[in-house]
Amino acid sequence: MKFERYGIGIAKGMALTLKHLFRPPLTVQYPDEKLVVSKRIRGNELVWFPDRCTGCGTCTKACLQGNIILVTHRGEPNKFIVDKFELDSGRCIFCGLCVESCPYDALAMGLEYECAKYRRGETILDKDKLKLTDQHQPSAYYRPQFAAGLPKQSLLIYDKKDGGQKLNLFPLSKRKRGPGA
Amino acid sequence: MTVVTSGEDLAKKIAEAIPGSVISSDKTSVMVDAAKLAQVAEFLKNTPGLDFNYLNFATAVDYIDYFELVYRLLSMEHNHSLVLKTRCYDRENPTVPSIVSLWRGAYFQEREMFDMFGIKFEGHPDLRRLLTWEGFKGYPLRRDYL
Amino acid sequence: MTLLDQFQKMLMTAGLPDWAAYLVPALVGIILIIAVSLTLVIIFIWWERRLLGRFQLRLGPNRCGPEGILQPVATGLKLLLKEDIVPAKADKILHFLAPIVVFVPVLMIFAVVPVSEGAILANLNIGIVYVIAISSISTIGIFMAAWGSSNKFALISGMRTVAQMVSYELPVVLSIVGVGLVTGSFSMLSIVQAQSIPFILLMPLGGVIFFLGCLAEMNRSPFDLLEADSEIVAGYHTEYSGMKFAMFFMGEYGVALAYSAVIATLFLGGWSGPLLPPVIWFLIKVVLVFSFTVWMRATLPRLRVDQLMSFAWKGLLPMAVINLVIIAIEVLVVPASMLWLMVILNFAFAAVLVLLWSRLFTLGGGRVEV
Amino acid sequence: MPIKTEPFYLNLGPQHPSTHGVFRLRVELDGEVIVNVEPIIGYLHRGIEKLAETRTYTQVIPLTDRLDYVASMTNNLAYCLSVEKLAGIKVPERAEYLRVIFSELMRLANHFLAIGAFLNDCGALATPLIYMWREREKIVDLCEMTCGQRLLFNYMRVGGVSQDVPEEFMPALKKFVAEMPKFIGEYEQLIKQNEIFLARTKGVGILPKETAINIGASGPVLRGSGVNWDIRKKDPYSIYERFDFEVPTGEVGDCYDRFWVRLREMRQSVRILEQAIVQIPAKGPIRADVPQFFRPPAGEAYGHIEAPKGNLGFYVVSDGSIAPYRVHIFPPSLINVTALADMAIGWKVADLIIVFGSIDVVLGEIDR
Repeated sequence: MKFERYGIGIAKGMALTLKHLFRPPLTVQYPDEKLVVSKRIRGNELVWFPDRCTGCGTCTKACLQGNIILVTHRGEPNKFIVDKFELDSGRCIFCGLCVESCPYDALAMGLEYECAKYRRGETILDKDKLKLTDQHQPSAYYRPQFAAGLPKQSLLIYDKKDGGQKLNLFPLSKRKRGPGA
Repeated sequence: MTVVTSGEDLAKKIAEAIPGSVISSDKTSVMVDAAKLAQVAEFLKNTPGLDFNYLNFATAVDYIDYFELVYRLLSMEHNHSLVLKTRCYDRENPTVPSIVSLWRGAYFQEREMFDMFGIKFEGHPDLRRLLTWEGFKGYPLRRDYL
Repeated sequence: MTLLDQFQKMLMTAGLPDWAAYLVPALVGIILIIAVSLTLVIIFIWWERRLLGRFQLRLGPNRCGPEGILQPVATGLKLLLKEDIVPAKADKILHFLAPIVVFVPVLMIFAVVPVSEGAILANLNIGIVYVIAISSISTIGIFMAAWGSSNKFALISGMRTVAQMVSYELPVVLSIVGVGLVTGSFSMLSIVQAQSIPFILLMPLGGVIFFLGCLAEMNRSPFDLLEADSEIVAGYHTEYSGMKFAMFFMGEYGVALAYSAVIATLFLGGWSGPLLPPVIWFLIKVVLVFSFTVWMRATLPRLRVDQLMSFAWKGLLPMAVINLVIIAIEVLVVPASMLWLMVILNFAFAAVLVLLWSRLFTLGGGRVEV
Repeated sequence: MPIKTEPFYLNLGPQHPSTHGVFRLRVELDGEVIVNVEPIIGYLHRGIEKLAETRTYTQVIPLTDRLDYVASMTNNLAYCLSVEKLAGIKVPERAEYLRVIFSELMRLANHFLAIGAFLNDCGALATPLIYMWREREKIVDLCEMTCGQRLLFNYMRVGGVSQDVPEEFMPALKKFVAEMPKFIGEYEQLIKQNEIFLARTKGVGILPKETAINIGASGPVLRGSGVNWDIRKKDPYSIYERFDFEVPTGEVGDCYDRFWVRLREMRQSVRILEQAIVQIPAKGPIRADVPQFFRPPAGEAYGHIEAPKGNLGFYVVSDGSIAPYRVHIFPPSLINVTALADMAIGWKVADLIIVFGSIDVVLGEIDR
């Protein structure tokens, strides 16, 4: 292999890295800055709507992990009452097949993604934990009716003016410190 | 578009060249005798006009009564393909001739079949377990393995 | 007359005995040099990580202290608290001694680096030769680490190191001889004083050869074969942890800093410069050289070991010899008042030589039949 | 009299910076020259083929995500194609276009990572990797927008795709496709002419054409050796025959050719995307009417696609029940690794790393 180009190729490459020195950084400082996730995010917790659930058990059949436990008893004629609806988010692979299979839209993926737990038992989500609350909101995965109010996903491809990821050129000393700031 | 060669036509050719090797054939595949697999494979690879120079994949299926070995051969020159099958009825000590000397692509795949089904390939240069570890008990992809 | 000499004289006139007048300035100087160079090393580690981060569209460390400048300190503390692991089959003595042998010579280099007029610890008349001699000791340390840790990756790294360091010593020394010819001295002070034009202009080829050689000596990309992390994990310090690793780390950056300072002194005119105080000029030049190496590290892939060797022996060495001969003739022929002629001539010769070599020279061997 | 020497065995992996996962290479060295290489695999074996036998046809799709996790949508596609072939399902027009769009995006994503990691193996300290990562993130963003996750998409379904793309997807894709050629040009500028890179890769790890065919190599490894074989052209699946694109091939079959084939393939992928954006019908069904627990007729089918790494095939056998009788996954990486010894013997340790990097393997696919 000869040095035929007298190092011009090297110079070109170095020019490119120099150009990148003045481009905005790609990374975000996670706990301080947070990107907006997709509206359809398959978040770490599912949302269950008890009033819509008929206890048909399609979700339990659709789950490839066999992860959803559903116990019902017969109440009024032609109606099941759900005694137990439980899933282990530690075993769940968040494929979304249960949400997709539900014929009554009674199950949705959650928006949350910071769901680290200290104990294994805490990963089990029972009826109460799966209910809709202010902190526990459904995402629009396979449920387009929830998409309306959700914020726009921050995309790297958009510029700042399009509401995309916020990028500043020289982010020296302009950062807030501390968690959640 | 890769032309799927008619198994029936090809079966005649194979039967002419190597008598007694073809067991049955249908539109897409040819079933050959396991003992004569290597000869058939060599015939398919080296005959002008067939030129199956590329082994697409090789695998086995456990039908409980027998193992079916499936080879999909391809000719890059003529862009046609063929599914070659053979059956192995012995469950305790299934043995099939190896085709590694013809298509080296079968090297890992035959090792995998040995690993998963326990099929022994005669003439394979280094027949050891591939994905599971040495000393693993049983053959996981057999239907009776739990 | 260096500042230390003046201090010594002052103490003598103040009536101290001779030994004290000699010892006190020496100790003060040594402590000052060690303190300043270690602080600079810490700042340089931060600077490299920060700059590399920016080259790679990242931010780099920005959490500890203002703009993350205390990050190396935090790293050091973490390493200090880590368990010191010695492999069972390691040669315990070599394994223990190696970091010291690597680290101490690095500090010794700073003794002859002039920071400004007279601000030098030891004005040796062979200053630059001393630098080369001292820095070679680190090679032994690296080989000790490689051999002593009884690791195959480390062993490969050690073999590579020795080959690399020994080969690149030659072009480095030869290009220094050129500097010595023009200056008429090997003393760092007089080299700086002789630079009415920076030597990088006066002898561009020599400067480039010296720079490339130094890159190899300080094991920076594209010559960072001895700790090529994608090939041999971490090279000679694979088996090191805790403070021993920290010493290797500091030693590595110390060498980088020292060589940046030497390059700045030899070829960029040292502390000399208009307006700003000399120390600031010196630091600016050192940071510039160091930043350039960081820039190279951010861009370039690594050479293979045989390519590295052939680059030294077939590329740099002959060019350095020819360059030396040319400079020697020029020193004889060109009058001292006409240095600009030498600049033009040397640029022309450099261009011709580089063109010639890019045609003649092949980089490394190919496949070996086994 | 020759000096008595003994071979030096080096164990690269399973934990090694450049083995791209848990891959182990047992290398026999003479000095730094490689005498023999033996790949040892299976550290990531999860038994996906066995697991698939106890899942329904739909439930296998999330499992296929875990094969080639760098470009997981192509795995979904290959599996869905073979099941569709088995059951004779016709896929709606818009879904076909979405499949093509996403598989080309995945090809780009894979090649970004492949080239980036390859350059990282060459020693370019993560810089090219991060530059490539920037573009890859955009693709992953697009996928997240569509199916909610960034790695294991689970997007394709038997008979179409799981859900339609959101309305903001198409503008973002157009923007991405518009600015992509500029970035590919930048990568070329960064590395293509770099003398050190050329010295490291040209002529290194040559895989001759005949050997490449004989071992059944596929993808950029085969095309780098100069064989013009791309399933998208030679055996078009989905709707690839509607697009106009070229199949780049190498000349010698060295590491540089494989790199260069990948880089040119990225340009072709952008071309396909440009055409797909224009041709895609604005509205329409995206999924054929396939029940969730369907029973294809007994039989067998083989569906294969040109995955980013090569020929990815699924051999599905049905016995007419709700679950597949057997799913065989034919991974391109496993077969391409067969060529490693041919390419690396006689070169140095450093070359072994870049030869391995130029094959571009993913261990999830090799071990299954």
